[in-house]
Amino acid sequence: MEFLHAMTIGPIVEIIEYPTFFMEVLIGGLLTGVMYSLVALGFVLIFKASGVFNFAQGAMVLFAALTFVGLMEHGLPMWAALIATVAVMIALAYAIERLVLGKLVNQEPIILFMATLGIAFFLDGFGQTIWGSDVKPLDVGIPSDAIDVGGVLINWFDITAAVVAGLMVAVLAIFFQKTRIGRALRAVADDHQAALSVGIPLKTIWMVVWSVAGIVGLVAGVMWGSKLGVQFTLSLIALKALPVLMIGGFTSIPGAIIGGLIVGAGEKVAEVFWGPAVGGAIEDWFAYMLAMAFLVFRPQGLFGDKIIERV
Amino acid sequence: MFYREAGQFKTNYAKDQGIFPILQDRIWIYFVLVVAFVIIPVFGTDYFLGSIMLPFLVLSLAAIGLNILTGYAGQLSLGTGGFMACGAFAAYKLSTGFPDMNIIIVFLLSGGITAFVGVMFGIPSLRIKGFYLAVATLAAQFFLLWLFNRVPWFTNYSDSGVISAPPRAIFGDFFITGPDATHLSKYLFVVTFVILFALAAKNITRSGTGRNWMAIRDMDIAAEIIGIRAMQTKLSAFAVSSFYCGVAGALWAFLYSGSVEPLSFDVNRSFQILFMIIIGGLGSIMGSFLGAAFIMVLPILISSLPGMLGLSIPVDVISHVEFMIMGALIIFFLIVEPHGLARLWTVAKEKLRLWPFPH
Amino acid sequence: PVQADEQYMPLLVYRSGPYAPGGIPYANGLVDYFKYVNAQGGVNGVKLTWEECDTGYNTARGVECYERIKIKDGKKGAVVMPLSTGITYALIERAAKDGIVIHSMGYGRTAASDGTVFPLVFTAPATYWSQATAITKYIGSEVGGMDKLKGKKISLVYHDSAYGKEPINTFIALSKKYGFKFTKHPVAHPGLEQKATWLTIGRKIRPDYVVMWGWGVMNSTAIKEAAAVKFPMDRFIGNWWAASENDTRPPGKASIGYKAASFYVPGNFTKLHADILKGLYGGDKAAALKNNWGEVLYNRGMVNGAIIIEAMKVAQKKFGNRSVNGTEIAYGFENMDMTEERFAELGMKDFMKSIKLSCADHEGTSPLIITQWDGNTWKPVSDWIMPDHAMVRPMYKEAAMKYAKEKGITPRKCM
Amino acid sequence: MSDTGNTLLSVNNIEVIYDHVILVLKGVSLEVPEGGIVALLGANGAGKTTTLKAVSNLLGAERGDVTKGSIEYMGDQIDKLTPSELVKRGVIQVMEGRHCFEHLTVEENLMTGAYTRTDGRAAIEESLEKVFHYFPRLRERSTSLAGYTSGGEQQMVAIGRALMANPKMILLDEPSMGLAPQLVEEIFEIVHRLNKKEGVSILLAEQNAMVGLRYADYGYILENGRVVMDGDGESLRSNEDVKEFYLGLESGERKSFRDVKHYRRRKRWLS
Amino acid sequence: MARPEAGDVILKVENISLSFGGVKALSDISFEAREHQLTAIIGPNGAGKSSMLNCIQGFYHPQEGTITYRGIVRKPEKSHEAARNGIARTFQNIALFKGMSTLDNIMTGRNTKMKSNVFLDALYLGPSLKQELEHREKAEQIIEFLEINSIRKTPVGRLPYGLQKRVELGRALAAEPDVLLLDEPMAGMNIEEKEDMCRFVLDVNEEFGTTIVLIEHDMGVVMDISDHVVVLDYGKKLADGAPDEVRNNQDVIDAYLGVAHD
Ligand SMILES: Nc1ncnc2c1ncn2[C@@H]1O[C@H](COP(=O)(O)OP(=O)(O)OP(=O)(O)O)[C@@H](O)[C@H]1O
Ligand SMILES: Nc1ncnc2c1ncn2[C@@H]1O[C@H](COP(=O)(O)OP(=O)(O)OP(=O)(O)O)[C@@H](O)[C@H]1O
Ligand SMILES: [Mg+2]
Ligand SMILES: [Mg+2]
Repeated sequence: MEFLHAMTIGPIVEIIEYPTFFMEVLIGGLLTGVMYSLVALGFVLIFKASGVFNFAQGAMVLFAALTFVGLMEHGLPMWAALIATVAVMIALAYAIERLVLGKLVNQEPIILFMATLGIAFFLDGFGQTIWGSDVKPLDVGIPSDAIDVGGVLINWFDITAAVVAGLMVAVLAIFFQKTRIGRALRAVADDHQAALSVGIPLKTIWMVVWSVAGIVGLVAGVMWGSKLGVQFTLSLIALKALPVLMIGGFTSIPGAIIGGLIVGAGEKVAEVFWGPAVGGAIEDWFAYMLAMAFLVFRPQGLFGDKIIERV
Repeated sequence: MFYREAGQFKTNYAKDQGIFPILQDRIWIYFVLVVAFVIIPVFGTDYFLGSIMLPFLVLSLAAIGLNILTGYAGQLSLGTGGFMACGAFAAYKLSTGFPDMNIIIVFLLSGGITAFVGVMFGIPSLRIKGFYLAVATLAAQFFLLWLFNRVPWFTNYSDSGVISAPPRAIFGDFFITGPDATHLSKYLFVVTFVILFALAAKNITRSGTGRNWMAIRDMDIAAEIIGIRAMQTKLSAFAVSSFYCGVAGALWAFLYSGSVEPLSFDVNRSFQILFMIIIGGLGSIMGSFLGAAFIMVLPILISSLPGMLGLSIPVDVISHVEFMIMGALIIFFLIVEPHGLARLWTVAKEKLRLWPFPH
Repeated sequence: PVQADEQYMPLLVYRSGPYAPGGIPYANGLVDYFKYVNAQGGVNGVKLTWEECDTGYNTARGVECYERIKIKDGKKGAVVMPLSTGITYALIERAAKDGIVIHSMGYGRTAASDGTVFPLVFTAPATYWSQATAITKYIGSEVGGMDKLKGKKISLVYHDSAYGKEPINTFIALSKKYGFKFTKHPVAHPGLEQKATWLTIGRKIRPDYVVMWGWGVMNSTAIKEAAAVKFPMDRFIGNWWAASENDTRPPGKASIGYKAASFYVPGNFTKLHADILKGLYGGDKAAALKNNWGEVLYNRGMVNGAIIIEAMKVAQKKFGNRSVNGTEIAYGFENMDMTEERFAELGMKDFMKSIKLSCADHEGTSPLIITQWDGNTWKPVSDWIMPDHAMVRPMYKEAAMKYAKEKGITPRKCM
Repeated sequence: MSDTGNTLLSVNNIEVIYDHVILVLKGVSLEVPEGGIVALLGANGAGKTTTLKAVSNLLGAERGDVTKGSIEYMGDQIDKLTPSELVKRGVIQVMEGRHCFEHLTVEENLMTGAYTRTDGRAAIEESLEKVFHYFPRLRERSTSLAGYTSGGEQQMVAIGRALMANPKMILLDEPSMGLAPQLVEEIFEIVHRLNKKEGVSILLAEQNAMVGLRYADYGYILENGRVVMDGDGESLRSNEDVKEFYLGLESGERKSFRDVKHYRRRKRWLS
Repeated sequence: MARPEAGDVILKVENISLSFGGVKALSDISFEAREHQLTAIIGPNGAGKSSMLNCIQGFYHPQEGTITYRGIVRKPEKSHEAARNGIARTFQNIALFKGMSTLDNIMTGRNTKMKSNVFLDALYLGPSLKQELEHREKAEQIIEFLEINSIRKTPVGRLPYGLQKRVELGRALAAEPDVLLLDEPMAGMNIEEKEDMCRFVLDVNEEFGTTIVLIEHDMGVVMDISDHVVVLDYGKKLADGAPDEVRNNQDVIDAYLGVAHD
């Protein structure tokens, strides 16, 4: 009985009774969701442009952030480190194309997925070999104090993240929908061989996409890194991005943001108001369950490309 | 030249339907059996039996389970860890709740319980496909682990949520769990168990059930149109697969680790098993073993190699290099043969068949 | 020519993976101490040799590591430090069978402090349960007496694993005893996201004190999030695994004032530190710092080494100045009496209080201290606090008996 | 060779192996003159597609490899070029089995064909108009996802897409497959017109020998990875074997499919 | 062997309309197919032929109209029901199970006749083995019939197109259907192969009396082997009748055949 109450009426009453607290949780959740979106974006980019589910995205986030702080620790000024890191990510994209993807053209998605796993392994080892496994604090000057808006605490840091993510989504969405390269990218995702046959240079395309994904990874890495310090664990935030992808759809850039908002708000509200009744720490599976519920109604996510079923 | 089926005629379908219709394959299998039951037990050290063979076999079993679901029925899943945990905890509850129950029955029942749970989580697969499904099965992974972590009943209210296997013998004094069980007895039990189950899996996959799975995998719409019931088929794949994973989880907890916390079956385990079947070969029982060897044994080999060679390389360097080599090897093998080690093996056989001619 | 006697130490460490930032300084401290001992001529002439194996803080890998390195070149290790609660749980049975001692210093299975059921496991100088009582005592002293705890609110934020769950039952018992309100908040591995947790704690429950049983990235994230909800740092107390520079540096100035428990005084002020610096690094502080010299977790490795070597020396007194095996070093542990003077002799004056163990008591009665981060270093801010052993000992007994029953072990008799 | 002069494409004795073990082409040579239409005929699995892919360098994507021989286009070795570079040089392949980009609309599909072009938006628009003019059905369906269009519509998209590249040479793989008879005629008319008016050379792999040979200047017959016969369109059409096996004619008359016999004469060139 | 006499109407399509969003794939189509007869559906590309087949088979559910099969009105049901009721089909874009061998593909065609029990299958003994052998026998007959013995164990993905089409036919035949729906079975084949295919189709029809509904663009084939032709044009029915009637219908010539040729 008590349990039922805690699951049903209790949380509702609480929400109504303390609306500011609810708002705080909601806003906090939405802003956290945006942070997830930053990571999810990298996945979407690569999936949309090559049909590859890039398991290495987390590793790329980590690697980019590590390189960035590592260079700063070696005395480079921030802007120089940033440029150098971008260069490194482009070089990485080049290497990945040359050594891995270029040799696996036209393979099934799961094989490419596995190959990106190989990349992830390699990057994890490589990054740590070069930069070590210590925690590296990162401060790029984003203010982290909280401001009080009508009794609701909002963090400057989160707001910055939201703005950054919003900008990136806008730019990338336009790039994909409106430009020639964007169209070519989507073509590649559908059919590697046909794309080759009409003269789309797969190599260049993949280079571009992986570079962009690397740079998006760098942004995500810098944001998360300034939040948590740069360390190995950073690669695990990829797991938080997956339900976002599911809800938004693997192929939709705006979907990554909206999915992030839904996941963030959903999991935080659930954790805060429903979690205590069942012992807490429900946010992880809650995000996935929520995503699954969405998928049952829309198997391609909210904004994902239609799954074409024809005979 | 060495590998020719020419001249081996089958006079009836029953013979042609045999598991290993070709003589060379049969010889190879006898060889494997001799190695498994004679050579390894006689010459294997405790370390080799207990720390290489045991986990290798148990994970192979889990890989077979996942291969049934993903490789044969085409349902990509990342819930393996959760299902293994389910098996482990079910076995723990059963064996502590009914101390007199034979441990083999316990394992089979915990597999059955996991099969049920698997079917529950398989239901969304009727709508959700591909990578979406893979990510959706993570819901099972996280939920199950959370459940075992959160509900103290599953761990008999232990302080830290760790379960540990009670000592059990399969008959008389032949202990396979607990402090009195030797590595050898554990090994013999597991190897028998795994071989029997691999055989069963092979049988299922080459019969009607297996064909239905593969049909759904290769083209689900067409499969339905030719009369295969998608729901039944997918759910049966989830059931059988989870059964295998559940049993593997129970074996892992009881025979290999001896004591586990839910974290032993976290999402990394799920990924690990998935990697095994991809690198080993989707839709191949033998590939499950090869993949398990590759993903589980190889890193150990890489990391103990410097020690064996007497080189003193700092462990962190070894770990990092281990990661890098694993990554590179995965990519290398995929480029050489995207369809896994099992296919590499078949291609090699095909070459042998043509030998000494190149084509 | 007789081959020189050597004492082999299998070392389960982790220098890679998500928890590497914590594992590295510990391992460095431990190994530095061994090197230092060897430089001093070994343990009564017995040189130490060791082999590291990287567990990655992963239980399965840890077990494999243990099996791989427990014996090397025919020499079996006498003692192993699993350095993870999960691995400790998994090794207790194996090591007992192999006759190898487990020294889980400040982690592991608390109930194993009962020497009658776990003859080969040692938890000295203190367990999580003891630590929980000591932290509660500290809070009591902060609020003006244990009786003032009544009606107060204490929340526990914990790593959702065997490790993090260990102190829960103790806290529940404590809350009953002192009448404070206790809430617990699990954080799932690895703990990158804790906003919900901290909104609940900081904005809803608003406890008087928060205690944290965290590890790895979870700690710094918690500090950052606590600051974001403006929870006062000086009422936020970590356990000794949430007490290092790794946890306080990434959040920057947000972590100033954060407190944590310890069983030794932080800092690099001891003679031993100086000797290591001189002996191993040629007195170059810069070089040594790169190896985490003097950091909190480095010191933990160092002191762990010291305790083991002390146990070995005690054993040598009885069995002769040679390498010892598991049961012999177990004898050494059980008859250990590391007084403050003894620590001073070892170059660790004012570093730690005494450790004295017995056949039945494998934990000892060492007091703890609360430390605080001032933005640059950790500083002690309390007196030595004796855990409430009277309260936890019966709990050990009960848990150990339950284990013995499950496993069919007959507890041995201790004189 | 027929009327036109220079050799545009020449394939010299190539061998192709799939997966390192399956030998498919066992020494195929052929030539396409500038401004000519050359047909490649042959049964299923003879290696027509493989030959075309070898030329357009798409084999890599199928784990196939040209292990012997050489391929020259306008006098240059082109074995090492990427498909994209080839398209830039004016060689484009229409793949067998449609291969549309399912998630792109029909119009977007067509636009991808213009990827390598650098002659400006207006010129591309013009080509698009031209394609819509050839295939009015595509204009009607221009905004729907290609994945939902019918088989024949997809085939039109595939051909139209290649036209968008403004090619000098098209490798056409079974253009008639799945198309209605009227449309087959139309397509071949279009091909013919491209060839005559715009001087596009065509290498055509076709099962429908009847139409194929009608439009081709020259033909090769491929069996089991070898060229077994070649000649100009007319001479092939009058060859007895070709008549029987590829045109379905028996003593000048088309046999009825209802009366097909249950035994078969061996092909003369195989014996 | 003589062709079986035309029987009763086995399939009756009445006023079917089907649209996808804005696209009207079929509007108000009616026709009948008689038992043991060979009905051909022809029409330009995108006319809705495949959609028609999909409706009959139950993969698409028409918005309006009814389809009566053996006197029973088909309800919108799961697509696997049709196969169990004796309707089998092949697909325009080959839909074989690429990872499986020819034999296995044909064996899956028999799934409606088999009972699968995981536990028995795991043992591969007793009833399971017996059933397996029985059906293997049937499958071998089909393999024999279609003359694909040599590729029995080859994974179908590696087969050339024409053989794949043949295997697909084999899979449909394995279900021993009463009605066989063939969607462009001869596309992409040369004359020789078309001849073979025609022979198989006719033999099936003759030997088992199977009713056949066939979509084909090769007019030679259609006119030669079908008893009855239905012509669709952009969703509408243009003509319906015996081959010769249709061939000379001016509308059909304009919309579809173009210049009369054969
Ligand atoms: N990727 C591949 N891997 C292995 N074998 C292949 C591959 N592609 C084609 N083959 C084989 O090569 C041979 C020639 O195939 P190809 O597709 O070139 O024939 P085709 O003449 O175009 O036939 P069709 O008329 O069916 O299109 C066939 O036997 C086929 O099975
Ligand atoms: N699932 C669907 N969604 C949207 N449109 C569809 C769908 N299926 C068919 N169509 C449309 O319906 C029309 C008829 O398609 P259908 O496949 O039946 O044509 P068809 O007569 O078989 O043509 P073809 O001879 O080219 O195969 C086409 O314009 C096609 O784009
Ligand atoms: Mg072809
Ligand atoms: Mg069609």
